[in-house]
Amino acid sequence: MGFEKFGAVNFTSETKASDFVKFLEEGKVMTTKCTRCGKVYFPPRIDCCACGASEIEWIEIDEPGELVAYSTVMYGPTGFENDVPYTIAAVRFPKGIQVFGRISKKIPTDKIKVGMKLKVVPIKLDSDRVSYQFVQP
Amino acid sequence: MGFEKFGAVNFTSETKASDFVKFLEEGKVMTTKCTRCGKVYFPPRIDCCACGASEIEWIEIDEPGELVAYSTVMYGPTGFENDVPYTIAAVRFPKGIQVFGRISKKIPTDKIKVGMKLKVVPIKLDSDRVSYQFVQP
Amino acid sequence: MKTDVAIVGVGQSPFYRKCGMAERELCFIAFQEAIKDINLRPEQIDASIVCSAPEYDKQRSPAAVIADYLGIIPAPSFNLETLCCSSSAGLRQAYSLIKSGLHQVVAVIGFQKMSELTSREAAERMVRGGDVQWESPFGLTMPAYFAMVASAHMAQYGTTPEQLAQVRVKSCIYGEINDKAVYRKRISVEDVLNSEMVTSPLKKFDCCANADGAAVIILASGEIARRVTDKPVWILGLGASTRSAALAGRLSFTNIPVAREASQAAYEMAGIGPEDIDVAEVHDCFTIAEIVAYEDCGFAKPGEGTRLIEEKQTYVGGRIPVNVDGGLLSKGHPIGATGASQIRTITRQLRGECGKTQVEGAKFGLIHNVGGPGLYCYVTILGRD
Amino acid sequence: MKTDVAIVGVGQSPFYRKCGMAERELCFIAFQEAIKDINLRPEQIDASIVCSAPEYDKQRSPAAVIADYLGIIPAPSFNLETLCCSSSAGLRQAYSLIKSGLHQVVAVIGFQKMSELTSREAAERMVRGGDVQWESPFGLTMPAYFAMVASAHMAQYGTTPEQLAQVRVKSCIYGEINDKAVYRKRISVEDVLNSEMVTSPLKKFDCCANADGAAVIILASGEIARRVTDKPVWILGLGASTRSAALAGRLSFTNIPVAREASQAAYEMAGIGPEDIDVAEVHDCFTIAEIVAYEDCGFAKPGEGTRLIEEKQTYVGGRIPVNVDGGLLSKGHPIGATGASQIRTITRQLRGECGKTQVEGAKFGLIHNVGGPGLYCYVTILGRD
Ligand SMILES: [Zn+2]
Ligand SMILES: [Zn+2]
Repeated sequence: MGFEKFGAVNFTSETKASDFVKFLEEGKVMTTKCTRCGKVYFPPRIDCCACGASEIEWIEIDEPGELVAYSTVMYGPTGFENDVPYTIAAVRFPKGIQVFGRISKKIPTDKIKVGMKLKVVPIKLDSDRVSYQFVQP
Repeated sequence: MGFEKFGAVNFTSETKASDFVKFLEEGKVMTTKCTRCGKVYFPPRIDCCACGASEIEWIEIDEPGELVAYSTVMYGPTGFENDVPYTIAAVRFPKGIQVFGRISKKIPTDKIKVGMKLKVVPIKLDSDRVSYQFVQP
Repeated sequence: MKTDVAIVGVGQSPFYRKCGMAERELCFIAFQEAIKDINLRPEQIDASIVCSAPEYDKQRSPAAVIADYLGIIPAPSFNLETLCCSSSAGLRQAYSLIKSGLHQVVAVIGFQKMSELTSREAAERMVRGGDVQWESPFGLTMPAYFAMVASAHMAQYGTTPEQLAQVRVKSCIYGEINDKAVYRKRISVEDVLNSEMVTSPLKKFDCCANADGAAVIILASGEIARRVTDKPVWILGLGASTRSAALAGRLSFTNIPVAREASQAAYEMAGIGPEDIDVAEVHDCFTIAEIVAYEDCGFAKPGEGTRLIEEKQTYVGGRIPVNVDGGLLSKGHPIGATGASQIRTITRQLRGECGKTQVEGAKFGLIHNVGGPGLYCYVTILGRD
Repeated sequence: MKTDVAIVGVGQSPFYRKCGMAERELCFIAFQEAIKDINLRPEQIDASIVCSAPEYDKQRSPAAVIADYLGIIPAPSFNLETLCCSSSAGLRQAYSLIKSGLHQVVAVIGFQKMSELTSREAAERMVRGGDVQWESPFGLTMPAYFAMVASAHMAQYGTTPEQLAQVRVKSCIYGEINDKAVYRKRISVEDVLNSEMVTSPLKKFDCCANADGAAVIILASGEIARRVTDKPVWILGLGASTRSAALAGRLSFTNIPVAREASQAAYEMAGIGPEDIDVAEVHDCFTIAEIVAYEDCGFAKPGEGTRLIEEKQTYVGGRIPVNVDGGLLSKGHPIGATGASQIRTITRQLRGECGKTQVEGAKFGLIHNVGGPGLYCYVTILGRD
């Protein structure tokens, strides 16, 4: 429970990784690291497929990363029709963490370039919902 | 087109066999026979898998048949909640035709027996919809 | 053994009314149990088959998501569906992938999380497991399909509601001691007969319940199997059959035609007969389904399945113990996971790991798993060295 | 040929914007074409695999309904799904069913009827082909996934919108003369560049359209193949790979990692290389996808795919003709039918039946078929005697 508050439209409410949403509410974008073998994951997960353990610690993604790929969506799917245009992106952070999300609408589209530095921060959406987005460091 | 008027709740609107509904509206329960190889089908279909032809004629199911199996449903699925109880049944007719449908609510449940004679007749439902049901001959 | 494909690992999550986790997390539990006792790393699994009935969940195309979560990518994976027997069908495909030489170690992952839907929504999905064009408009439900079989069996053979109830009583005796089952209480024949009518002649306790759960089977070529486990369980027979979704095409209502065809094919491939089977799991989605399964699998003649349960021949210690893990009736029925859970039980029986419910000396076991109201049946025969 | 499984029959319905018939009727058209030229009765088909992406239609569990309509029951059947490459995955399973000895003649039936949904509803389904937990909440669309690849390819290699447009121009030249294609008009580079932006940098004409359609492939063991057809087409290579649905796990955005892995596996199994391929079908769901496919299949080095299209090397008469049936861009993309349609085209090329688009003397052909935004890829290599 708790995960249903993630994102503008949510398709799934139950996951053992729902603390992710609690941390967003506290102002932090966190992910998980296996305490047995040290493997770092994004998206966060409670179960480590590298060593089979289910003991993790949460670590913050607070360093800047680099934009790998992006697109500005002009035609949104059901539930997102009134949200366009928005820019989705993949950003690579240190420790092998790669995050998929949206770039802040405050960054003009013509300033977005592959290779630019971005950091990831929580945002509050309507009706108590939360998510994260990429902003300039 | 036309098939969307079949049944109390309909899940599919397009089929080459939609004349079935037109015949119901005309008061007849019809099915198909391959004009090339003579195979008789129920449910009706325009394509013959026995010989590969797609030329059929419509024949009427007007003789009485025999009840093979039935159940009185007390708990209806979505869309049928207010329709219960109703009795579904399989009835075997001559020429190898077996029809699945509902037994008329006019036949008391305790009079329904495997082996009893039934015939199949069209019925009109709410808002111009049509179907068929089993009644006593 | 005249085959060279073996089951080397089996696992199952508990079956839950509501699991409260994501599907991928549910599968992880079953997968960890399946690999924990064997000398195999996840990356040695060179293909996987993810078995589930879509539409119970929001995730389209679960295969990639789940294979990734289990750490078994980039090996090929796909989703396979034959409704309630999806993971038995998965086992047959996994066998062919190994036997053909394309792969050496294959994981069959069955799961279903049914708790996201209300039970009426689930019933709506179920009705669309029949023919949406010709049957669903009548408000057919899955229990009603099997109730029709009960009506025909009662009319032809004099089968009684009490005999059906005895199936549930047996189920509950074994379900009570299965710590992965959803339903863990004993009940009496009277409890069943006094329960609410769902769809005549089937009452509430004649029916299994929806559940959330996952089960995993790992198969390997004979050579690898002997290296990674001391107790390989060999795949001897794989029978399968498909019939029309429309009841109008149904040849018989006193049995499940696909089940008879699939079991004959499985016996033929295995070169053994029903009399050789020491322990079986059959698809008891409803009490009547177990009676009819006795007949379709050849454990009883047509019409005589009720005698087996009356004489307690399908209890542990009887002639042919059936569903001594509680069956679907007590374990619950998470569609895609059900077949793999049945296969897990028989594998553990053949390995001698079943404690209080162990069938002594069991050498050959059979799994009978039906999809929908008799659209598909997969019958699997397993044996040990 | 070092294999003993052959394609003996191929068929395809026209691809439609709206077919106006039931799915089973759509499949019947393709099936009749597949069996009409061969000396085989439907009842000799001893298994079938029904390939589609669920949720585009109301019928749950389409395998039984469709197998029944085609007259190929009670042979075993099941539904298989790997999104857009479902029927290529089906071909690989059919091969293993025959090669393993379980079956002798298997039908792979791919279909999708997408017209029952509005295009926004279809886009909603598509977004759930990614990871519903971590991606769908951002409003991702299938074009956007491939647009991200385009952005990375442009940044790294200087690929231009004009070069992408050239892919569509080629597609339309061949689509115009394919009487089963949905889109049958020639267009210019300017038409593409002037079309509406869908998701930067992809414009409307960079994208393929939803469609209704079915395609069927019939496979047989070598012995039967030689008996029923004069022109068996042999299955030489079958490569497959699966990767995380979450883009967060994506290793590279300038290519499709699963495609590179699957093509390498297919070449290895076939014992030939990209230089041996005479004609290919690649998964051009978007123009960028075709460029990247040239590279992932080894027809061009990374970053040099654009040169192939600029030099018209992928036209008939060029070094490696690609999608000379119009591809997904002109034919349309009925998810489950797409792979089987590609396989049909290559089979007909190897049989020398392609008229104006025939690649003279074609001996080896390749099919590259991607599922979703790179979750799955199946690469198939075919050859003639
Ligand atoms: Zn670990
Ligand atoms: Zn005919």
